[in-house]
Amino acid sequence: MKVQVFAALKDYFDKEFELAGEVQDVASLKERLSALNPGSRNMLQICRFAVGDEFVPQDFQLKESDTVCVIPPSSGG
Amino acid sequence: MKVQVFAALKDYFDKEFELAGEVQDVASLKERLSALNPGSRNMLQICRFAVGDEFVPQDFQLKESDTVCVIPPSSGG
Amino acid sequence: MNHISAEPLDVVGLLAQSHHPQAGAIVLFSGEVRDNNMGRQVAYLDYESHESMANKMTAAILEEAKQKWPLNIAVAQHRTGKVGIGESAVVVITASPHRGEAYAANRYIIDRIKHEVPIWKCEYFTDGTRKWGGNCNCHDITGDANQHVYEFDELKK
Amino acid sequence: MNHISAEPLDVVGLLAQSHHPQAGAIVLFSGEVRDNNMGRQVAYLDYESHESMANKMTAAILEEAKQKWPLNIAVAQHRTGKVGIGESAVVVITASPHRGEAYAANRYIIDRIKHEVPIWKCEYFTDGTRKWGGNCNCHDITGDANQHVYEFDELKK
Repeated sequence: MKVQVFAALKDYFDKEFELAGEVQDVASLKERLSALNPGSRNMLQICRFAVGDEFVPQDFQLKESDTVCVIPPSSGG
Repeated sequence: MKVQVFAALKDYFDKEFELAGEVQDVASLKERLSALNPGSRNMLQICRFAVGDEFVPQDFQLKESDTVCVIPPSSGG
Repeated sequence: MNHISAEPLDVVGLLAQSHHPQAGAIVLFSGEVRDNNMGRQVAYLDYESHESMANKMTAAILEEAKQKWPLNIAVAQHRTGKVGIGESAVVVITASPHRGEAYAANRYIIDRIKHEVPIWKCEYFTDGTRKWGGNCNCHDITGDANQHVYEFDELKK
Repeated sequence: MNHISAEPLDVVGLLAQSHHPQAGAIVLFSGEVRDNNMGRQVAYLDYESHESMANKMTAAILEEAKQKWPLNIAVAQHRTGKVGIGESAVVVITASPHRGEAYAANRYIIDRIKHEVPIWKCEYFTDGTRKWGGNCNCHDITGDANQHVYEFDELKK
């Protein structure tokens, strides 16, 4: 699947990258990313995840064709 | 003394006029004006009075040389 | 700055000038003339003021706001004369490091101006009649022409 | 209207367009870049967004504000990219018949944008360092990234 990260997460991951292998749901994706880059773990814990411009819950089932956006807490304004 | 009135009071008095004779204080002035034009009495009861750009109390002693402004409740904005 | 203006208020010009390197929040209020009031069609308003008192009192209100909140900017101007529908009758601009203070001070300034400053509006209706209007009637509640019930206080309740 | 803009926000232009014959009160908020934050000298900010989500979410917030208050106008735009000191990063304009609603809706819209909409700032300091910053940390209090503690709610307490 494709993963897009934003803001501070770009200090840990490429802005956009392919993640090979099966990832069942959002919770599993979070674990995979934390394992890939342990420094990002705390940040990932407070992120929201979105597919197709909609936020999705931790148990959201992911498909190989999905693009998942990892959304840190907002800091606009 | 000289009297200046504003806003709705101009429906009862000239905008600026001379008031002949002695007027002891603001309370007396209010009575004189109410007697002069009874329709203005209710309005005068809720007005403030000013001399030299400062609001003055009911017992403020007036002088023949004073210009007294009669200030209805504000309705700006 | 003259806080009372017989000329149209330059609202966007005043906003364009309102920047400050320490101000993270700018709040602008513009009170504009509506085409209706209490169910009647309004043609225009005509404002009158006791100019010298209105000027001094507005300046004093801005000073008091600056004492209460850390403001980088506090500006207010009120129009006199004939003001058409959609035109600005009064503008207040506040700026502060954070937004809470800019909003609170802005509300404080306009509420005090409306209740206290000797400015009066006469509504001219489309049917040709006119009415001196919208007087502050706090004295009905407080029994004192110098005691007001301010909206910014009511918000806290 | 695109609520996310990579170009400088035309704050005065947006205000100039914001008139409505039934609107007696216009409130504008502009969030501008300060030259300091937490005691450090700021050179400029750089904002990033998830543009499509930010656009939809801002539109939804404006819609919700219109459901809550009788607004004649509700506009919001947020800047992305490099924003210099004194430049506007975000602008919110509300208009309503009476001023209470315009102030309340304005505050509601900016608070929700700041907490919820996927936009992030990176502070660049004059010493050459940078910091992704000022994140909404409501999850520390609520334990849920979707539950926020809004300033407009705190005001009522």
